[in-house]
Amino acid sequence: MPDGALPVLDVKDLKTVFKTRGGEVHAVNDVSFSLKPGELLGVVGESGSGKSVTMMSLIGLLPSPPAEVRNGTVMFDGDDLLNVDAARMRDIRGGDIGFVFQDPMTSLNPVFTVGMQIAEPLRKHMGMNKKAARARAVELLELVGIPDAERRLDDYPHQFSGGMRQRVMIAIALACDPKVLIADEPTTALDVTIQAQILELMKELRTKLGMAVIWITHDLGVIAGIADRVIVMYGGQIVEHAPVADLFADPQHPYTQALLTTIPSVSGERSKRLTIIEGQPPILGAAPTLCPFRDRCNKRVEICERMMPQRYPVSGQHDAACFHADPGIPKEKAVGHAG
Amino acid sequence: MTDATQQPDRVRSQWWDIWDQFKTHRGAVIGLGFLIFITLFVLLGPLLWQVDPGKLDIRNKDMRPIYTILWDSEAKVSWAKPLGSDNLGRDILANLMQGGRISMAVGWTAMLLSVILGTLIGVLAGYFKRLDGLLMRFTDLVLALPLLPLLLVMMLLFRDSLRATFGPENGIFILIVVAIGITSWMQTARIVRGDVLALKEREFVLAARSIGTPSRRMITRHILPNVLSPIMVSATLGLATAIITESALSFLGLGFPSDFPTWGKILFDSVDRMTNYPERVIWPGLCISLTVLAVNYIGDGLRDALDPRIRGQ
Amino acid sequence: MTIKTALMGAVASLAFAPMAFADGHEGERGRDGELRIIYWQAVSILNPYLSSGTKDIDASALVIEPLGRYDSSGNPVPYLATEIPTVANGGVSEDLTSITWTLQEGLVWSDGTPVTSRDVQFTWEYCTAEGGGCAQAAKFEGVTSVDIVDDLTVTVNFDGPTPNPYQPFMGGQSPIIQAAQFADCLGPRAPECTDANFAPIGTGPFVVTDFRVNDVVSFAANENYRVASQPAFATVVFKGGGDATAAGRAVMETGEFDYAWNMQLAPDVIAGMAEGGVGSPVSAFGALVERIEVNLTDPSPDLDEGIRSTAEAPHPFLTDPAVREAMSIAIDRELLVEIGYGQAGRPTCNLVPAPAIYASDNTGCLTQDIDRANALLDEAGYMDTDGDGVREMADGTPLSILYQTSTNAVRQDFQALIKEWWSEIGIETELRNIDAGVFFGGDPGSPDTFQRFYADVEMYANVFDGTDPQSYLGAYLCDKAPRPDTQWQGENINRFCDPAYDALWQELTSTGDLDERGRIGAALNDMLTKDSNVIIPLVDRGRVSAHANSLGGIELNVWDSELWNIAGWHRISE
Amino acid sequence: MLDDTNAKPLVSVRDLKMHFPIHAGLLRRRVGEVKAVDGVSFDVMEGETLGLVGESGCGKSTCGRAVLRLYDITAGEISIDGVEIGQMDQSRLRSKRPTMQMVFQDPQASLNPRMPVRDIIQEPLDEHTNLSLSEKREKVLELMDAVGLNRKFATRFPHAFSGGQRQRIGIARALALNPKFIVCDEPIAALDVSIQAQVVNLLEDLQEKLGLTYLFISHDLSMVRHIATRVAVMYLGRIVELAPREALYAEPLHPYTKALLSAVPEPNPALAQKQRVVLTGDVPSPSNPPKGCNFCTRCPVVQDICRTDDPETREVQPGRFVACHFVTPETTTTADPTAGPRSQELNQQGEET
Amino acid sequence: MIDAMFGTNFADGAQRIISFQSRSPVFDIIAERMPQTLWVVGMSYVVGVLIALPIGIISAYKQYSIFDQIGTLISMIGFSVPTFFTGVLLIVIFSTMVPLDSIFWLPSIYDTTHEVTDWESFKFQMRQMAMPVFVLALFNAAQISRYMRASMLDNLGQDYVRTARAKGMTEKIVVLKHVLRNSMIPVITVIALGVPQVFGGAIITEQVFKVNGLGQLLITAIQGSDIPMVMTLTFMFAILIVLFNLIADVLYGVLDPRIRYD
Repeated sequence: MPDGALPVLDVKDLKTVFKTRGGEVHAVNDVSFSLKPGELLGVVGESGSGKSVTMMSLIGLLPSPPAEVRNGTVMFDGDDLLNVDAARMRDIRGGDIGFVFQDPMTSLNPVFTVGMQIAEPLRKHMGMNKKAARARAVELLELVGIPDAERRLDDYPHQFSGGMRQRVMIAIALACDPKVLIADEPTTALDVTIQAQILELMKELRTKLGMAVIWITHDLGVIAGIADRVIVMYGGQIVEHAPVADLFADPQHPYTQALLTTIPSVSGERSKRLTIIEGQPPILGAAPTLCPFRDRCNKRVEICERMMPQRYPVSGQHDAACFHADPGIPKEKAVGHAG
Repeated sequence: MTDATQQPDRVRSQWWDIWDQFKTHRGAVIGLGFLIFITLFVLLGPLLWQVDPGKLDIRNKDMRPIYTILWDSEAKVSWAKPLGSDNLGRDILANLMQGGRISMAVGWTAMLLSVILGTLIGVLAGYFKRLDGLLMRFTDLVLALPLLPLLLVMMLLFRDSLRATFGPENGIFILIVVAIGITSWMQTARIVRGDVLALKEREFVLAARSIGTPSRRMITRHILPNVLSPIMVSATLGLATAIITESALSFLGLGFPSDFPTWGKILFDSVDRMTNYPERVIWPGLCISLTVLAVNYIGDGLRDALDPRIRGQ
Repeated sequence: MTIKTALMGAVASLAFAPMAFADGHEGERGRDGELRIIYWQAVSILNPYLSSGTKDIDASALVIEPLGRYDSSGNPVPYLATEIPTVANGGVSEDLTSITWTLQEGLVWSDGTPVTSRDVQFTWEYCTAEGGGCAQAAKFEGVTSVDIVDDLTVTVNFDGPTPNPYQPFMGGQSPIIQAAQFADCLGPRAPECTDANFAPIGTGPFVVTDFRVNDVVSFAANENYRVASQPAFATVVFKGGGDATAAGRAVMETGEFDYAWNMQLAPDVIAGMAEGGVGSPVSAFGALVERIEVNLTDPSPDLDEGIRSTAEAPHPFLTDPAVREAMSIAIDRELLVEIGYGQAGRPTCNLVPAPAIYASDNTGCLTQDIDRANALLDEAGYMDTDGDGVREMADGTPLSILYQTSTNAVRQDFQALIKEWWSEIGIETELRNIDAGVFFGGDPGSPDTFQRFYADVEMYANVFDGTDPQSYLGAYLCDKAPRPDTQWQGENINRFCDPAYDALWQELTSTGDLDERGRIGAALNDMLTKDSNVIIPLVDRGRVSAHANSLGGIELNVWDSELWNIAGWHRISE
Repeated sequence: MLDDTNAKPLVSVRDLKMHFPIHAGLLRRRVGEVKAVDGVSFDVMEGETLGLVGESGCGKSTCGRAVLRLYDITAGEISIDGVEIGQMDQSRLRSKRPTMQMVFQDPQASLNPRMPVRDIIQEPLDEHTNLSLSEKREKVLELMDAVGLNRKFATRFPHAFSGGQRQRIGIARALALNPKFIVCDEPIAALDVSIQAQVVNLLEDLQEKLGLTYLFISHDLSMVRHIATRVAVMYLGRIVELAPREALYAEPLHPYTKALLSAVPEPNPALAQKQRVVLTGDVPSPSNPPKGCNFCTRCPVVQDICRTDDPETREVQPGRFVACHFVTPETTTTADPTAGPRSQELNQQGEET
Repeated sequence: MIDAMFGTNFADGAQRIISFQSRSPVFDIIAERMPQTLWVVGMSYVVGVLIALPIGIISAYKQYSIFDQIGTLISMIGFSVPTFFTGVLLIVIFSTMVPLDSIFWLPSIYDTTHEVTDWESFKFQMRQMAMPVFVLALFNAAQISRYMRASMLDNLGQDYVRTARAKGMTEKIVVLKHVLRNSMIPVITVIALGVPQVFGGAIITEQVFKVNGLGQLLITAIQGSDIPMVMTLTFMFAILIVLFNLIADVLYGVLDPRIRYD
């Protein structure tokens, strides 16, 4: 991973709020990260941790109202995506940034043929005519490993199996040679054997096409096998960020640590009893002022009740939002940092 | 956490949540307000305005509403007849109240009847596979029947026996209510059946079956409460339809006897004099339209409020 | 224009009635384009022998004509005949048992064939054929034969002295039909001749060009019509359906139609429409009486079918003359007129208010007298024993009645008023109104026809055709009562049965002297009204129709079809 | 069937078949059937947890429901606690319901949204006991304690709870009648990772305390490895392999089991070095299963015989049953290194109950 | 014409159902009435649908906006005001108050014999249809726009809409192509199921404007106890309902590729 390369996507202090009857819900709080060309960034978190909302905020796919992106910058290709006009945003969506969603069953329009749905972005972004788009669609289907692509182009989504549908989704996302592919839990709805197929496909495509990928998942196992770098999200915030090997070898945030121990494994030692994280995930509400994990944290200290931890660097690319992460800084001094 | 001394909270019924959501639908709240107002108007109005709606007062016929004086100082008005009187001197305000009572009574009872019938058939068809085909064909059959001949035949067949049993006014009331009720349940039945079929596949029904809950309690405890929202929505629509249908029956001369005012009839009777006495069509027309409008808005609000997807937001 | 001036116009036109044909308006046939007539009841057939509906009789009057008609004063005028036969001119035999008609020379049917006495004879055969269900059979009652004298002369023989021989072939109800066209339509086959029934060949001013059942009839001027300059209109559109209000509006407010029939609307409504300025109401008084008929039999639904409303079950209290009298004098007829008809009506106590010689000088009911009505009921022993405001019979049966009529705004207003008055004398009234189509439809299967009379009292209007009330009064004979075995047909809907009445009526049928007939007629009238109050007359109704102000030649005729002189109608420029 | 003589079967299923008819066309004619479960046999020993794993659509949930007779089964025998219930009619079955209960997959869908928690948990008591209302209420509160729910929440409605708490409600309901046998149908599939462990631990605690027997249905192989004593692997309506847990995970015998295990992503990068067996293609439709061995369309070691002959299920090692033409007792007689500790552990579990 | 029609029929000796009331073959009368019913009621249905669809689409897309509120209000008024009132009101305004020579004047009585032969007669046909069609269209539009709105709302929340947006499609394509196509599936069947009602006529409106169509035919037949006519009409109506149920089913299959009847 070339450290020096300019990031294709640079997110700073992103903040997304949902306006509801019960007041504002701060779903994403000051999230910052960057994505370098060709790398695969894994984003891990439980449901409600804000991982999907973050990605949707980037390219303006959240319905507004109720969602509102409050703050921050998203630099892509020289533009701040939060400030571009709607037409430019549409050019980027589907053109420069491809998207794969969780449920291939509902994410494809049931009444149009697969061929038409693949051709749509081609005709819009690449200006292809019908024939060219169709030819390219066949290529794409072959690329994602759908046999008999030419014939299957005229099939409707329901005629495909779940795994095949997800391949179609990937084909759509890849249609215009995007610089960035955002995959939002692309394998969650699939069976393990199919998931394995998709993961293999992704690896293959990355080496072939070389685009940057953001891979959102709740499954640490998937991340371990595919990602270069990992972001762990909890309660709308990034709690830890590390290269994949570092994360598994030396997790810094108590949440990451707990998460790793709580998952049983098919191989390795079988523990007699699972370690558990007590309590429930936080219910998002007003802007947080304290560490969202502190209620469930077994390493909670007095300062956690007073102020919000920053993302403290651990090593080169590894940082964690926990006061324990940087023992070098006295807690009193940390107070000074917050504000 | 497991402190035995802790006692459960008071049941905060989810109806409060529904009410909270309902409150956010402005149209529905205004609609509810109007419905309450109009209900009070027809129920309590006659207590305050004690004029016999059937009382003829020929000397004071064709009075204009009191507000006419504002632009026509020569208009025949009187505080004794605030909304004027008709061509036989009957007080229009009193008639509106009395007519409203009957229209609302017809609306509510016919709606209840059709909703009960529709729910019963829908639930039975949805829940018991054996009955499904039969009941749904029956529903299609009734849908295929032209309603008007059916109503006419019913009127002819049952009018006298009902009149003998329940008296003239109640007899015709029952007849009209039943006629409207049994010709408007089909939509409810179809919707309910669809929902019951979907509910049957829900895991909590399966869970109840794993407990061994018998069908009767399964329906009352698990099915019915969960098809309540489509039922309530079709109920609000049914109320509106019943009021309209009753006025259409009046138009076709199949409604209540001539001395039995309903909004629809007052409106119909006044259409002839619409140009000279516009108030006589405007007031009953407004009553019908606003009531139906209110009820429809309430239906809209209820649908949103009862939809957990929307409520969850 | 207010109703008052309209009526004055009508009165004025009455004065010029004899000049109808001498109207100065002349010109070539068809010069005035289209005439548009609206009847709020739609025409279902153009054969008056198969339908008794006024709409059907009136519409067929455009096509087929009788030998003679009554003019707007009730005098007979010849149509197809050369003159009205009388004893004086020798047309009627001295013993009053036959009448001889002579057809005009050179008359042709619209298909060009000549009209002969055979057609007249055939018409009689047609209506009296076995199984034909002729609706006008009463017209031919007592006719033993119709003999052809020569091609243009025909003699009608009666079974006895017939002082009023102007029944057959007179008036809109018994026009002459073409023998050739209806030859195969005798008896049971009559209804099958759809083409003939829908487009009869006639002698009238118009021929049918298009007939749409219960909707619209289109006519064109008859090229063979006997008056060269008539009709003034080339075509007629005869539209049906809807209600009186809409018809009135179409003529008087929007001007879409030229003539609308039977504006039975409240006077203020008509006046309001006339303000539209494009049309005016026109009215004339005849013998049309709005009345309440009292059912002398028990219509209670508790009784079995077959007994209910038949002579086998006398009415519990309406059989008591005192009750009926009380009901009659409790009514304020002046007020009814004011509310319902205005100047197009006048209060009456008679069933036969006209012509003058038959009219009884009966005015006793004209003043409302609630007190006397109450006194009558007290005397007769109907007291309010339970204090609910309703009197009871000795056995506790309340004086509670069902009051039925056809659906019509004016009638419903009447119902409301009368209900109120009756409640003042302790009689409780339930109102019911039935669609006119059903009420007057005469369907034996329907419980809602006026003949079936499944009510205690019912209100409607009726009139007799022509100027002689004999058969009209004959309706109240014992055996004319509708019963299950007559398929509920019959005119004596009260089920009135008085041997004295029957005897007196027989006397009328054999009396030729006009004054004597007048006396007997008035006596019969009084037996039904003043003496027994079986019939409670309310209002002598003028007939009201509406016509466009640009339509000339209208002469409203209450003694015959309203469209009797349509050949002379024409467009006037205002 | 097991080499372990201490345990006797509580539930015994023989040749269970559950076929659903397919209706199609304008006239809704029956055009075929989905063979969701097609001849499944297994025993569940008293006090043990039998894991039933497989991919979606393999019929594992249907199987679990059929065992509890939530469906009228097509064929087969089911005996629970010595009573044959396979063909028993639903009204007679009612009296057997208290012994067998179920925990459902979707804690949202399995709770009636219109009933407060108290009534949900109380429903089985209403149906099967004659307790007074106050006794029932008390019992409900006890159950809530047992599954770790705050008593205060008894009157709340399900939507006010998080997923994990809802699953606890479902478990409390299943426990209300002191059942012996509970079918857990993917009880953790809809839960967040951090909550899954809580529920699994709770289930284990309850088993220990109340001597429960579980049929644990899941697609999560790692969790099954944790909780189950023995594991049955299903593919397309059949059990392809049934074996004690350690043996199965250490050395899967059926080609499908091998592929399945290798497909599971390993969160520990240190262990994730092995070569993956990636299966090609998709699971065939259960309405039209392939001829011969069900797995023949995807099997990496498929041979001609697989496409014609249906392999029978054989006990290839003591307690290990495999349905594959190429796994025979001869091919697997090598001593299993984990066999020793396994049977020992089983014994321990047996004693614990 | 009548002669020819009836003459040949009788010459054939064919069995005919004869109306009690008018003594003429039932089917001929029905055939006579069909054109005006189809013109007026059918046209009002078409107009109603054409009004309803855009209202439904925009109302759903801009849920709770001013447009939505007004659309809802209008559709509810259309649904709740009796047609005998709106009809007469229109007549009073457009036939009575508007002067006869104005271009806004509209005839209050429908001419059933009018035949469209040229532009002028076509214009007249349009004028005389205007009021009844408007009254009925308002009523039809009210119901169908409600369905359309609900169906659009259902589909706007679907995942594939997000996919379409993620592909960079414009809102126009997202709504008018992706969402609309899916939303139309249930609405089309609702529309198809409503068609038999067209043949049933609109009794009240027909009566108000004297469009003597099938509805008026039915009611006069009932009032006249014309049993052959009532039975024929009822039977015809029942067959149409069955037929359109079938058509709706087939349409569903055609529109929704997930359902195929083979």
